[in-house]
Amino acid sequence: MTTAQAAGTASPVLSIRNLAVALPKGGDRAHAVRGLNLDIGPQEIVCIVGESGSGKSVTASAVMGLLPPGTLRVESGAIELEGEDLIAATPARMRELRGDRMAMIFQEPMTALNPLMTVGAQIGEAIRVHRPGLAASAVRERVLELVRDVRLPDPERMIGAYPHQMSGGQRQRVMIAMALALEPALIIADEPTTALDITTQAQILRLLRELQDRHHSAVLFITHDFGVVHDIADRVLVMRQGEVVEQGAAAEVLAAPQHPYTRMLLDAVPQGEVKAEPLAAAAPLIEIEALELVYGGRSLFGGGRAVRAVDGVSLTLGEGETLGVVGESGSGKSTVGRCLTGFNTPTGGRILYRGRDIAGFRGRELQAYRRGVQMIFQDPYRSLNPRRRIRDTLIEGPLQHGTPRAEALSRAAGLVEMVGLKPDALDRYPHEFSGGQRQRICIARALAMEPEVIVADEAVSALDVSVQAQVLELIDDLQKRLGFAMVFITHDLRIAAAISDRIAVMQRGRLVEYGAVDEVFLRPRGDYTRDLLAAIPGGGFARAEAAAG
Amino acid sequence: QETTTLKVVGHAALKMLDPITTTAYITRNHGYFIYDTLFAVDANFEPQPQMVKDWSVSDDGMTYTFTLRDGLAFHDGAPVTAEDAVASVRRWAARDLTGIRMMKAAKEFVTVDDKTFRLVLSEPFGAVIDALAKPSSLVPFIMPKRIAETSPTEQIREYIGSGPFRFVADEFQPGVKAVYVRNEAYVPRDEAPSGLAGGKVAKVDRVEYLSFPDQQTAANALTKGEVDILENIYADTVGQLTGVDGVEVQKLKSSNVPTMRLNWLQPPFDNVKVRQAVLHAISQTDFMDAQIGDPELYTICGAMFGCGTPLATEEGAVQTAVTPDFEGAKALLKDAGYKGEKVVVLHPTDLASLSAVAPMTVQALRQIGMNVEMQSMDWATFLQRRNKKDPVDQGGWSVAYGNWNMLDLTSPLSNLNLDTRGSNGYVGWSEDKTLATLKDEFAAASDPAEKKRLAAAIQKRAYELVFYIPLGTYANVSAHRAGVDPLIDSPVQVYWGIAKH
Amino acid sequence: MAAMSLALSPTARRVLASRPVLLGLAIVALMVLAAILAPYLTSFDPTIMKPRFRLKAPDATYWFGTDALGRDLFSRVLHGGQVSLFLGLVVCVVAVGIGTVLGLLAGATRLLDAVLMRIMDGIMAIPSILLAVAMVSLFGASFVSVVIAIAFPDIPRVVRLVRSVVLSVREEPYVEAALGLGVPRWLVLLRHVLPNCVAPLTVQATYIFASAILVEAVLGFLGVGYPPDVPTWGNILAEGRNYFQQAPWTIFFAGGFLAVTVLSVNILGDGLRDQLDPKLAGRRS
Amino acid sequence: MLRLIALRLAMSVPVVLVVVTLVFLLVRLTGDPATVLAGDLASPEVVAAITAQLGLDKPLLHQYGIWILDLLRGDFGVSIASHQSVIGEIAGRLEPTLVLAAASIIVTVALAVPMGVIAARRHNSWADRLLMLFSVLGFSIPGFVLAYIFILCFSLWLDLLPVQGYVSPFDDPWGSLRHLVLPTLTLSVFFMSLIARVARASILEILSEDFVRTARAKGVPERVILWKHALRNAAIPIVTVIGIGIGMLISGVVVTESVFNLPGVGRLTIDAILARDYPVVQGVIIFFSLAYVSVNLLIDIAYILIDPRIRY
Ligand SMILES: Nc1ncnc2c1ncn2[C@@H]1O[C@H](COP(=O)(O)OP(=O)(O)OP(=O)(O)O)[C@@H](O)[C@H]1O
Ligand SMILES: Nc1ncnc2c1ncn2[C@@H]1O[C@H](COP(=O)(O)OP(=O)(O)OP(=O)(O)O)[C@@H](O)[C@H]1O
Ligand SMILES: [Mg+2]
Ligand SMILES: [Mg+2]
Repeated sequence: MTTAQAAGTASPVLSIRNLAVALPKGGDRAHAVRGLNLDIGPQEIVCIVGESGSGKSVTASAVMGLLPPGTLRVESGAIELEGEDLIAATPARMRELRGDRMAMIFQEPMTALNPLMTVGAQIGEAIRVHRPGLAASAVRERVLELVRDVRLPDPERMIGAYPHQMSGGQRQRVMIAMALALEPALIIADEPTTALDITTQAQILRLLRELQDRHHSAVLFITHDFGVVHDIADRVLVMRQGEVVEQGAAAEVLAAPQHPYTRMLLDAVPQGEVKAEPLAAAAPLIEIEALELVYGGRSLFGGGRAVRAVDGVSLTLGEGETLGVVGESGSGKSTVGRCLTGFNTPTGGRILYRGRDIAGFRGRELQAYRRGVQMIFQDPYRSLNPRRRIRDTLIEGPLQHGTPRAEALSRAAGLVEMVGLKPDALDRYPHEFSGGQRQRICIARALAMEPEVIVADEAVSALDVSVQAQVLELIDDLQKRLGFAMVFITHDLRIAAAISDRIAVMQRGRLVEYGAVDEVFLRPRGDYTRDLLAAIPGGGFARAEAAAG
Repeated sequence: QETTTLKVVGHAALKMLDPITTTAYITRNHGYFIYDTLFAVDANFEPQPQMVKDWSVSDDGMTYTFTLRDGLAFHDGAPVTAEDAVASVRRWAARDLTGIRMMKAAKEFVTVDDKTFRLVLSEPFGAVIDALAKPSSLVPFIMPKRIAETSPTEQIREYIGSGPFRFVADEFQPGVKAVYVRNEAYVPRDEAPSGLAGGKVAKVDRVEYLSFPDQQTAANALTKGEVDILENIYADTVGQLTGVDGVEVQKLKSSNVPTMRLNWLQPPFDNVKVRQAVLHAISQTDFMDAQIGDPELYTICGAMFGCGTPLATEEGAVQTAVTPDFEGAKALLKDAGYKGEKVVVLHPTDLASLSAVAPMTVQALRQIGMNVEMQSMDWATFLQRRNKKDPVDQGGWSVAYGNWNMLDLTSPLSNLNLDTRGSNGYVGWSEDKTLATLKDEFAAASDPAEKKRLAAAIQKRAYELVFYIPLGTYANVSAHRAGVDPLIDSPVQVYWGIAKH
Repeated sequence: MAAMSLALSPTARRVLASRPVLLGLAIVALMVLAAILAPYLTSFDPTIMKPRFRLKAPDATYWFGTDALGRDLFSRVLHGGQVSLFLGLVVCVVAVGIGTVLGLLAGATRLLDAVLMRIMDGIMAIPSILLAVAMVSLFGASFVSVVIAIAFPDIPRVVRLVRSVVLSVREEPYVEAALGLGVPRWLVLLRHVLPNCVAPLTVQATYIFASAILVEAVLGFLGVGYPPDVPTWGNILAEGRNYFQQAPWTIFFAGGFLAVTVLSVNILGDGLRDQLDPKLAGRRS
Repeated sequence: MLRLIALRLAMSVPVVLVVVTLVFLLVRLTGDPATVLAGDLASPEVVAAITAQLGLDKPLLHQYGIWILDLLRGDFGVSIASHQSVIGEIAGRLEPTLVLAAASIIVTVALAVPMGVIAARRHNSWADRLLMLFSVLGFSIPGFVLAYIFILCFSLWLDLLPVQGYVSPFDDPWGSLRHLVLPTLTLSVFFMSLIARVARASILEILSEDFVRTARAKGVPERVILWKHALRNAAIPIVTVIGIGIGMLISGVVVTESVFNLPGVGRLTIDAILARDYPVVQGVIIFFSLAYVSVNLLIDIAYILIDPRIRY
């Protein structure tokens, strides 16, 4: 099967034929990637999408020649960069090509930069390595130019900054500048925006597109977000289990997916429809009044570094109601949740539970409150003790609150079933589950306490779209059956819209907009909310608005 | 002309410089560098005048008159006067047992003129000259009066004597190095050196008296010629250094006697029969083999006043048999009604010269069926523990040790092991009226034959009651580079008369 | 296979499959065996002195020769293993035990943390040998005092280690989750935090074990070690050092046993670290 | 930076106080130096007199109070044995210890870090195993045994170096060097194994970091990755272990000074402990704890220089 040449007559920058990468024994499957064919022409952006573990990153590493030695190896197939066979190339030749003719942008801007080198030095390094003859001043000039190119503010100062002094978005720009340094023919971007909040993500995508136009690079873009595909891809490749299940022009695939798997993925994308049922007037369960939390500043020597994480936030949560809290990273969403669950003690304002200030709770009352307010954590893997079986995790809470062991066990069994897992799950350890399954276990753990309120902090952010959809459905279903109230913290506005009765939008610790979900999303009053909505990849609420209108 | 420097490794670390406030042998050796004495014992342990030119004793033996030699001067240039001598002897006599006895017998101790002083006794005391010639801890060294007037419990701060070497205070590093230079003004006696007596001629310009924390290193340093003399080497090292090119091993006149003391205050050793059982269970040969090894270096000898000394006798000794009399010991134990009371043996661990005696004792006592516990500790703790009179379960002890230069045992008066004062006396707290009387008689006696007879009686009694058990006598050994004269034949290692070629 | 996987966690299985770990374990086991069986393997009492047979070179009767007191060195070295290995073990248990408790406390309570860590800093500020010498001087040389003297300076290091683990783990979501379930703090500490300390502590323990044996030897060298009549490798070395040029066997065998043991325990520790540290383990080729 | 130093010094006050108290208790409980001072053959009266004269018959708390007050006035007291001022005695013994420690640290770091780097680079190769075996071996032999072996080989057999002693580098640099070689080697071998192993482990860890992958993706040669990216990032644990090592070095110094007869502080302390010369013990340990505090301060400063993220 040959790929259609979207860019017409020009010979492809990258051409992969029948690539197979073997996994070591005992891996998920025999091959990380099998039978992969791909051509990217100049100036073309090709997206690879697919669920987690489908082989996207392995493909990219294979091209770069950066497969972990000894673990993964190219079993067969051919990779050609501008006509040059990369598989046969010597390590020295690969090193010459890397950074010069092909470059890679990594997913994690936080860890992909050397923390001890200034970003200027890191951008310049690629140039110095490949153009050893270039004068230092020329390198500096080029670095400055690149920094300007990726729109980093104050380039002169920026090149002397260390990674930790920059925001995630800025770091990702540095990565891009690094990749562009020598105007490579091919840029591979492996989920370059997954870790960023949506406004930043939108900026980065725009920038990438723009730069690619100017530098004529071919781009291989890996993502699992169809919104992103919609925004930038010329062509798209859908992978599953190491194999390509569908590829074609982006518009075509999005509009008329052929393969059932593609269809399933597309269906799972939250469409941004607001919750259907109208908001019933519920009795207030928890009232947050002028909540304020300042981190730091109290320590003996650490004066002057206080962070005002939450600043005068007032919210109400009615019985059985779902409150969505949205806002960009660092806006204080989690902190609000942590105050609610009692992990953090507010430095100002108060939280009323059924009209009574929780700050005054002691002993039994506190126990009862804690039991009634349960948290589902962002990272399902890390919120389960890896050394304990699921059963022990599920019965720990009830036992603590005096439930007899037999009853706790039977309840655990029921819950496991309720969240859609098999009973044998009880005997297994967390690492023996997939991410989605682990998230279900966390939900079960919270439910085991029969709480009145569940605080879900980014409960589905770590999951890929298909799993995300399942978990959201489950939560919705359980809430209907059990009637708990929920605070749902997320930065994904589409998800918030789908699940919430009310929405609170936060920015820099403050509450900037608060109201019923349809009001906030369909008729946003604040600029910030409007920005957020506009930044949603894939056109945001276009369809939703159409539906509502 | 080049200065000749003799590098001597002392047998211990020299830190305390006042030879009167401590009985440490290293401080005594330091004293012999810089101080002179009124009398000194010769190679045959006979007292000879040293700083004293003439002396006389009245016919009744109650008045001693001494005249100092001419030309004696302290290192600060001041001449040595009778006043200095009297003050120095007084300070010494406040600390030394023999001295205390002598001063108790004295009525008057005064200067007559610049060079002459007089001692008048109120009761007979036959050992005046022996006391003034006392060669070992504590030695009546002569210092300037102003220094000798320091309280006898307080250390002196200025180290000035009239001896053949001067102390270089600036170069003193406590525990590391002391430096002495030749005292050009010293006027030696005309006689040839013999023991600690005779002409003390400093033949090198400078002596560096060093301390090495590790004997093995000292031996290696001598082998490589980095030092000239090792004052004292352990028996272990003798084998290593014998036959090494450029090194000569020298068996010294000076010898040591390890001793065993039993605690008389606590069971089971408050019972004389049990003490006798221990005496029978001991074989000096075993102890010497274990501690010294080389039969060339040790002598089996039961003399409580030192083998080869004027008062030496074998009277009453049992432990000199080659094999111990375990049967006799067991019989004695049975006789004594020993009921398995615990015996605590104190074991000093950081003193190589005593390392084997405690394990050896334990082995012997277990042989005769005693219930023995060995407790190990460093030397400082050992010294403190040894002072405890409590029962063994409350931090007390049953068996302890000492290691004596033979010089300190030679007289029944200076031999601390024969202390008869019970719980007020020397550790072990032995008490016996008969022996005390015998000692008094000895102190009063001046006729050598009479002294010898009394000494034998004392030893016999002491063995009967088991005051202490000498565990054998071993020669001290030193080693030096081939180009250096051997140490002179003296019971204390001294460094006059040694030239470096 | 199923039974196997029930009995051993995957980590344990991986650890046991590693060659350095196996090698280290094997040698240590051999040493332990030799020490335990010492009474049956030797024909002489290790403490009986026969001064007349001192410093005999190794021969058919005295396999490792005799020392300066005429004691059989083969017997002493083997019996010495009993004491030295046991000492290492006890020091290890004491230091790790006390250190873990204190470390947990320090990591869990802010106030105690400040006080405890200052004290630990204080102890760390004193060179451990000096501390050990002072302690043996204080309590006299006995098994207990030597154990205390060697273990005591190790405690702060364990405390620091445990505390750092606690500090990093106590922010872990699963710890917070347990607290959120209303599980009391101390129970969370034991149930959820402590197990995280096991891997680093295992490595630290091998290190303490090895160094305890060495420190004991050094104390012997300084004359304040274990009671010298009791054979330990340290004592044999310390006593033999004055003869090592004339009678090398006095230190050769004890030194060899000690070195091989410490070596294998260290190899074991390094192996464990490589295996227990997921980042390093992932790099196995 | 100044703030850091001030902060550190403030924090060291309780540390020193803890040390001081601990040492006081330890030393005073071991009892009285009078018996040692008077000597083996002293009669009991003399011992009692000396005890009284040293003020050791007073209650412990009283003695503690006096001593703390003296300390606050900067008076460390006078050695019971030698009657020299404690400060003077420590000062007189400082040079050999400092010179030896400095030489050992330099030699160790200069050898151990490259060893660790090479072992990490050739992870699981023979070179790695050999280097690690060697470094563990250094850890397995008691220091004094190693020292004797060195002396036997290099001094007695090969006749290359002196057996013992200290020569000040200010008097005779060449002689000083010759005298330093063996003690330094003895100390370093032990210390080296510690650092090499930590260096290896932390570099291995760094090599699996994402930014190393980034550097590779830029085409940076492995050599540069190793020495520039990895080593610098591994420097914090390495520096930390060097700090710990310096603490342990002091312990090693005690033995080394004994075997090579160097008149240093370590030996002084052991002698003082054994003689119960408590003013010296106390003084010397306060000195050590101050040294410890300053080393830690230096290490903190090193952290700041190495890692721009660390701020105080
Ligand atoms: N170093 C490795 N060792 C063993 N297996 C690996 C390694 N790296 C990847 N794999 C396996 O290869 C397969 C493909 O992984 P890959 O990282 O390409 O997934 P992905 O599509 O990038 O997923 P994600 O969206 O989660 O990043 C997976 O089954 C994974 O477990
Ligand atoms: N323990 C802490 N100490 C100091 N500052 C903190 C702490 N936790 C959070 N902050 C700061 O408080 C602010 C709010 O953090 P919070 O975690 O509530 O944000 P968030 O909205 O949940 O962000 P995200 O979407 O990234 O999870 C941020 O500036 C953060 O840096
Ligand atoms: Mg990936
Ligand atoms: Mg958050």
